[in-house]
Amino acid sequence: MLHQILFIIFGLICVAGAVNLLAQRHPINSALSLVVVMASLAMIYLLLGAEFVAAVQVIVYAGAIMVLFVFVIMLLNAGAEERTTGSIIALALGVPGVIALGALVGWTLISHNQQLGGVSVGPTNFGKTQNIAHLLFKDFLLPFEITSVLILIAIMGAVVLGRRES
Amino acid sequence: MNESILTLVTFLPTIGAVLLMFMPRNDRMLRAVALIVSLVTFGFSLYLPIQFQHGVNGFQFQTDKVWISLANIHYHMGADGISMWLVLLTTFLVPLGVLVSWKSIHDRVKEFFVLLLLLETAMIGVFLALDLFLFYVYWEATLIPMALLIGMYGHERRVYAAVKFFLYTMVASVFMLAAIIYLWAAATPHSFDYATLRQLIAQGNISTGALQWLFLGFFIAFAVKVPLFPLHTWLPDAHVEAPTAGSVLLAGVLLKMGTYGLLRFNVGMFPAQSQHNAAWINTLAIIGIIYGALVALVQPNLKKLIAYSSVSHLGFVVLGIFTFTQAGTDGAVYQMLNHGVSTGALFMLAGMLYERKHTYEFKEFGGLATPMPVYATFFLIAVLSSVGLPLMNGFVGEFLVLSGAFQYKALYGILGASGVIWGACYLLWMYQKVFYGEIHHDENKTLPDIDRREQISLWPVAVMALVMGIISPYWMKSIDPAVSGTISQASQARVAPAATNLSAGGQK
Amino acid sequence: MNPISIDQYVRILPELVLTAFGIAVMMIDPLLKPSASRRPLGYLSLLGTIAAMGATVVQMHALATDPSFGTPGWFGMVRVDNFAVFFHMLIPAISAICILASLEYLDTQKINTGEYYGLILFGTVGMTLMTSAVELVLIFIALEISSIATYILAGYRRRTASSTESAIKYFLLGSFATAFFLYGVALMYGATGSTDVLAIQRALAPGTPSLLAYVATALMIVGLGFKVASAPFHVWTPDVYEGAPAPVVALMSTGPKAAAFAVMLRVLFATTGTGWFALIWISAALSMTIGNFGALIQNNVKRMLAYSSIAHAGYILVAFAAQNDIGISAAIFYTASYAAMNVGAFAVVSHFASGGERYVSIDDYAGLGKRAPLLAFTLTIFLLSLIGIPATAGFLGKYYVFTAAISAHSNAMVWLTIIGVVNSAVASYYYLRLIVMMYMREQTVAEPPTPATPSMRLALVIAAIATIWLGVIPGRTLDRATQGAADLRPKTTAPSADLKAQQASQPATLVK
Amino acid sequence: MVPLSWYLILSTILFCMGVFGFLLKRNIITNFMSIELMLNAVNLSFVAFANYWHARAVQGVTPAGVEKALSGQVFVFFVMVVAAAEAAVGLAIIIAVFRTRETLNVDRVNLLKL
Amino acid sequence: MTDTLHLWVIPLLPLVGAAINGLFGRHFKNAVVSAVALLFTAASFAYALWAVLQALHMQLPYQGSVGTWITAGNFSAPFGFYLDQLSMIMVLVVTGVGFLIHIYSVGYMAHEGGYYRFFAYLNLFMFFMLTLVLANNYLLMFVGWEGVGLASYLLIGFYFLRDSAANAGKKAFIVNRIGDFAFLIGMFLLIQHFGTLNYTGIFDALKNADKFPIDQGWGWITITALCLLGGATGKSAQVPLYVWLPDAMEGPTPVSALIHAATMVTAGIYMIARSHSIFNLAPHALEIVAVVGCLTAIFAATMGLAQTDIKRVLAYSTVSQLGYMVMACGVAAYAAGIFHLMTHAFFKALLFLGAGSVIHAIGGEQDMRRMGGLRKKIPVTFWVMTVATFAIAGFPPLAGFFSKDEILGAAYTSPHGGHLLWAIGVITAGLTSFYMFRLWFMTFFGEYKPGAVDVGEEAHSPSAPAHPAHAAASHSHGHADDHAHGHGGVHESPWIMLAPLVLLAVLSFTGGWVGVPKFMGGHNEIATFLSPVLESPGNVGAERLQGAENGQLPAKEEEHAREEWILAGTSVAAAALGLFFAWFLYYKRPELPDRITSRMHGLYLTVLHKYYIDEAYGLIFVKPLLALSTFVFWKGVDQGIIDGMVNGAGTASKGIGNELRRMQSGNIRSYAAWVALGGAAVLAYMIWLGVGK
Repeated sequence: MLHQILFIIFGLICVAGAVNLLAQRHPINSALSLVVVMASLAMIYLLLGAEFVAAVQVIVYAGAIMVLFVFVIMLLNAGAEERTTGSIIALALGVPGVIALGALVGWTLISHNQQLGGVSVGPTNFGKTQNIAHLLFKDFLLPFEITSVLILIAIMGAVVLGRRES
Repeated sequence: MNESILTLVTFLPTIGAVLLMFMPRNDRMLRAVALIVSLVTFGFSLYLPIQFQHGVNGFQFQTDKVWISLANIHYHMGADGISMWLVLLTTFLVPLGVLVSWKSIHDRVKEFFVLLLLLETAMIGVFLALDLFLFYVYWEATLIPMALLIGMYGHERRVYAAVKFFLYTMVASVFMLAAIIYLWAAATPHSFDYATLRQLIAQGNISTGALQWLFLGFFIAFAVKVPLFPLHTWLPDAHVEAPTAGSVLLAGVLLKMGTYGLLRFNVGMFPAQSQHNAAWINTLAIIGIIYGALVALVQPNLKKLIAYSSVSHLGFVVLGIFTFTQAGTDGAVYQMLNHGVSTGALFMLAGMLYERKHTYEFKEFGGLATPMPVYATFFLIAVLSSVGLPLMNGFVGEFLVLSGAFQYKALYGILGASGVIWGACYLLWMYQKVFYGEIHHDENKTLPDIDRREQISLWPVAVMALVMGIISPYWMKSIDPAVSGTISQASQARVAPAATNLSAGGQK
Repeated sequence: MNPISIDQYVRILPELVLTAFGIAVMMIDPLLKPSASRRPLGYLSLLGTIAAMGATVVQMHALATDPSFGTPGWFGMVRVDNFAVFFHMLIPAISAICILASLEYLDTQKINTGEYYGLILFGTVGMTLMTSAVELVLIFIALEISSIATYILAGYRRRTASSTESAIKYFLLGSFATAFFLYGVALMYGATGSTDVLAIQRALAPGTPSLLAYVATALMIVGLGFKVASAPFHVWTPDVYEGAPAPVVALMSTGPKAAAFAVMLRVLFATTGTGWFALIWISAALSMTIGNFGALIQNNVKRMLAYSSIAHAGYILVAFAAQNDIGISAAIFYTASYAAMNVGAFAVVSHFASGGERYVSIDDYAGLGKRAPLLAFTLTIFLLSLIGIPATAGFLGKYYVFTAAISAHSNAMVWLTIIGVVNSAVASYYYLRLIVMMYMREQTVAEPPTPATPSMRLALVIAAIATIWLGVIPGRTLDRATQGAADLRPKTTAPSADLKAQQASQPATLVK
Repeated sequence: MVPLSWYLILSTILFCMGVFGFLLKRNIITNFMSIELMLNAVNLSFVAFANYWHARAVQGVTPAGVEKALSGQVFVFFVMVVAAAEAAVGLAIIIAVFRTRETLNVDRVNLLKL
Repeated sequence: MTDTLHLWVIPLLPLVGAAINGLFGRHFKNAVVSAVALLFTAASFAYALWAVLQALHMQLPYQGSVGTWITAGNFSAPFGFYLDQLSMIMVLVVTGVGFLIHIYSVGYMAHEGGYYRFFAYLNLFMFFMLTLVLANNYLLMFVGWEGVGLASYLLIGFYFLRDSAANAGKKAFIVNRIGDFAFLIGMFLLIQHFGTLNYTGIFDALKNADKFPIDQGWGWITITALCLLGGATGKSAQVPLYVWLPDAMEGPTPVSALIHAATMVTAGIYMIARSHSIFNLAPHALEIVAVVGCLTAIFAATMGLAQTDIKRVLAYSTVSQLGYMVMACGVAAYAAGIFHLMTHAFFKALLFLGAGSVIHAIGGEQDMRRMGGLRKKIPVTFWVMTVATFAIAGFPPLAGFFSKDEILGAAYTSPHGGHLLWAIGVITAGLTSFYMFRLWFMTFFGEYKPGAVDVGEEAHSPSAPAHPAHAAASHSHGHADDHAHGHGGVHESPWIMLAPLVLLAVLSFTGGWVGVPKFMGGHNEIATFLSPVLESPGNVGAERLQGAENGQLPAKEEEHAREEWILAGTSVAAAALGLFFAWFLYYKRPELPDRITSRMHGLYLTVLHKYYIDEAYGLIFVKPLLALSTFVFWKGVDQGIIDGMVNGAGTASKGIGNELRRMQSGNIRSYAAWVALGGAAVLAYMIWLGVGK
């Protein structure tokens, strides 16, 4: 019961943050709304018992990535967004499309409610860092290692694209 | 030798083309090498009729090697009485094409002859391929060199003509591809082999509805190539714009690929469907005969007139094929050869005139018999051959076709025979426009008559036009059995309607 | 305990080799003068790609000698089977030709940063890994490696508005699509409890899959469809290809696409039970039609080829839709043949574009046949192949695709084939336009073209030979593609394969 | 007990909000943030499913091992890594775009079209 | 079939001559050219004579084959030659008259350009004509049939610089082709029913009366016969295809003599006679043959009345005489037809050659109104022309009398004929006599008046509609100009021209004596000679034809003879009447014709313009056809509909492309919208699919 209440609270905060992200015209506000979303998601992860993920969520997402965003917003001195109407299609086709998409997925999930059952957070080792580490450094060793290449090219890309004009 | 002669004949020109590609840009040498290569090819191709076992039905000189084993694609080549002579026609016309291009092509000479020789390979291959995949490869391969020849060396509207030619044929032949693949998939084990597929269809393993579509798939590809009314409008444009050698080969050989295909594949493989569709096909053929002639009659342009005359003449061939009678189909095959010779000659002659006048418009000519008597004589021979004068080649084919058509259905024979009148009309009109009357343009008074090279290129066709008109049995002895083998199923399929037709045309 | 044997390393040998060379490139780059040409790095990375192909040969050998090699390695992460090996050979080869074509391009465009080659090499790592990965985690990461590398490469001419626009479009939409893919993966995980492709396959095989699996498949199709540029997820392609540097387009229209198709094959055939047939059918028909008709009116060569690549994706999807072994091998083969011709075509474009990519309009190609015969000739071969003229890779690929379609013995596939052949006929028009320009029109560009450098010539000749080779003697390649297809379809689906064979032996019953 | 579908529907809502953001926001950076929102939504699904499957594995319902059932969580980890890398590259690209066009309005980035 | 006679040599000899002259003649002197031409023609004549003499002792018909020409399946046509009484006459007439005309041409063409060409063509003609008459099957006959058409085309268009000549040649060929078309159909019918085109094959089969009864209706035999008639109509210039022959006079005069009078145009009669077995079985066809012949005869004769061009008069006369011959065939009097064919060959050749001599004498003038009084100036020509004129008019005992009388008699008595036919024949005879004597008087009597008539005068230019400026006074460039110089006044032709004239005059005089009918005490040798071939009434075929009711004819022989005398008298009277009117109008009162013509201007013009038949053909067939081809077919269907559709498909494709690429707005958000929408669609489908399961 407590779980449910907490879920509803943080869920609402999530959705509110997302709505605010959409509603705000200035990117910095949007960015901060996103941080809110992420933070409350971290709470939900905790509700699910995924401690490690919750921690990483806060550290990597809210901490690193969003800082980067804010930094770039500052760097480019981005102002409030213009009200241009470059895309009627996005409104006319995209929005109904997304609503349909969401409705369909949602309908599926609801209709599968019985099948899926509930989520219980009991005394399992579900979110234990140790278990995840086991998985990460054994079964998922190769992806983990390969991630280095990913990060390497990300760095290279940032360097190449962001380099000052010579 | 018997095994490899077809490969040799087919790919000698390719070897020559590769050779040319790596030669320095010395135009004289390039021409000479191209001529030698084409002549050597012709020489080797003569091996075929010499070694051919006449009077035997079936393919000879066969070679059958696995090409792409996975899809059971074979390099299967073979010649019967029909294809052998069409190959000969090709190898006979290409050296002439080289000769007539001697001076008229002076820019990008190397590319020209490379394309010409590649075209030769593809054309020969089309007639010899017995694997449908291989056939399609050759079939499409003719397209590019020809389109390039038109587009690169043609006249004012060459690009339009080249693109039109390409698209027309391309669009049509993809349907054939679909049909070929369908047949492949229907065969167990999958196969592209002509004989296998023919048998497959004969066994009745494919539903009638599917067969009808397959028939149409093949038919449309061939009908465009022939070209059968109303799919013919690419032809006048292509011809008018093409360089002389291009026109010669286009009319002489490429159109025959269409009729050859109709005979070999449509009639040969789909006898029942051929019967079933014969009525409208023959109607189109007859419309083509008359329509082509009538339109030719009012052309203000020499080459266009000849082009429309091809529409008319090829109508005879199609008519002959779809009568499924021995005489008609024999005549159609013979007419293919004849048309190659006579229309080839006409295009060569038109080209020579173009070299002198740089136009094909009739109003620029007139009275040329006076300054150019030798030329006029050759032209007359070509015209007469085309008109179908007895003792010239054209007559034999036309007569047999019409006789066959008459046996098939009297009305076809009668309507077709009216083409005889139209042919005379437009060809004589053309001859008169060019050669008779007074000279209205002063520069025409001093036009040089054809020189020795041009004469050398014209003599072979003139002689062939006569020889083929006089000793046709020489050809017929190999064509006859091949034709009877090809149409046997179709003519059997016709037994029932035949009786009614005969009585309709006969006693009443 | 050392669970990681040498065997395991052989399974990722090409990736290791490429990574090593990539690192070497990055290490040497700072040693060169900032303004100096990065040609040496290019040669080094070329060596790297060749070495990667060598590594693939080692894999082939291992595969041939050791039957257990084809089983998943790295704790079920990668599976180097014939299917993967095919792409392991193909993708480094594509990269090699792109590098060859880039050598000259970078000098012409005065780009002096070695990261270019590094990105290509690392990107290649991602692409090759995509083809052998059987775990969605690894697939996702490899996909991202290849994607991010190409995002960056697309914006490599960062001083040009079009190039950066290309990059941002590609990046934003790519990430957008990736999110869909990821959502699909998540739902699939939810439906099956695993992210292992083989496990998913096992989970879905018996009985009817849950509705969740259908939703998951749909979302994954969206993501993968975007990557292979199939309609209606193709919209980004023309803009991105037009703006990106030509050699990069050569790469990204072939390499990542081939890899994405590989992933698509693996993933979709793992979820066969969800019946995506009609979707692929529609997507194939749409792609072919939109691609070809859209290309008809383009005046920019790169954009035209972009539309054409949409169309070609459509042809490959036709093979998918056939849902049989021939279809898979046809799709595999088509990626190879398409790579050969398209890389070549873009290589020519990149040479002829000149400094600042000035000459990319079709009209600029007028008279090229006279000015640069070799360039024009090779481009003609590529274009003919793209049209699908026999004796070229394009024809055989197309033929094989249609064969697969018709072998499926369903009327829907026959119709798809007809749409396909008609489309390929329509397509011939715009390719022909370029040929016409080159050979049948007089020159309009005043500037004489710079002669192609030997490396460019080499690239073109290799691509041309590959194009002809695949068209004339495709036997070996086709065999490999077939083996790959066989490996992709595990024996669990054997009964249905037998059924197909049975049906094939009685065509009469099917076509009636 | 919170029904699993609650988490999933929240995930769906967030995902759709992300998509809306991408479709409707004019600022490129905000667009990019919308994508991050979508990724977060996906992550939520992953974690929820991971929990679900882990519970099933503990019950011994699935053949996959108890440990392997956690792969959803690992996936989230990798998604975050990728998101970070994407952010680095994406923002670099945004900077490059800004340099060439002096705007961050996505509607004005339409040089290439038709 | 051993070919001991080697008949193929007969046609081949002129061909060799033609080949030699054609290929190398350009480099020869005129003398060499003529020597070659004459040599080979003479050799051919001599060989033919030898062969005929040999064959008379052999079993006829004699056949020889030198090989197969066309073969397809069971059908085959050989290069086979055939000699029987009929072809004997034909071959001798052709080679004999041909040879004479060759000789004449040497003189006549002496100053012409293209001398070698002329003789090459002439020899070529001989080759084809001989092939025609010697062939042993219809197909080979068709070779000659078309071949002579070709030669005719070439020779008519000999003065090709003149548009009228070129047009005339073309017209001849094309109109002949129309006939050939019918002939072809006839052959197809024969193939269909007999499987062969060999004479023996067909005629032997036809002897089987059970299998081939007389076709009283309109069965295939009648159709076949009519098709063959169609062929003959073209070649022998019958109604309605006669129009080419008058125009054919554009050719050099010897050509008119040889081809358009003596030999080629009679091919149709030969063919009908050859095919009499078929015609005999088709009474309806025979009736039509008779009607066609009769109509042609009277029609052409009336048109001949008003012509002022000397050659045109002769041309219409030829058409008219050919009508007689066809009429003869139509009443199953084939032998009479052939007889008239032979005598006509003599006197009409003579007339043309004589006319040529006249034209030659006065420098190329062909308009009779500018002649006159030439009797004294060119006496030899005058005398031979006199013989010919009397012969054609049918005065006894000249050749024309006997043959014409034979035909008229047959027309009167034959069951197919009737009195109407006979009456028209007699009227025609009178008309013939009138216009021939008109020619005779205008040319040789009165005063010589060169330049008497304005050339441009509309009413006096009765030429083909296509080229009104010519023909009335066909001043040819090649011909007239060459003659104009060096001929100060009127002069007699050289002996090389006169010698053949004289010979022909003798033949025209005596040629009829081989056919003196029985009632005149003769033996009608020619009919007897031909009787084994031609089953004329009284023979087997006729019995079958007539049945029993006519069986009593021989019994009333005496009455019959009296009747025949009356008939002969009538026709002579008609001729005399013609002579009288001609004398009165053109000798006695030469101003009267003008008055009459101006009184009956419309009628006169109609006759002068040949009833406007050419114009009608032009208006009804040619012009609409050309317009149809140009505007409906070429510009309409070809360029409009078909190309319009093709180009339209192209434009439409581009239009579709244009619409499709509007998807590509360049806006990222729109692109995302497409992706989202597509995603929704995919999702919807998949869920539908999933729910459905």
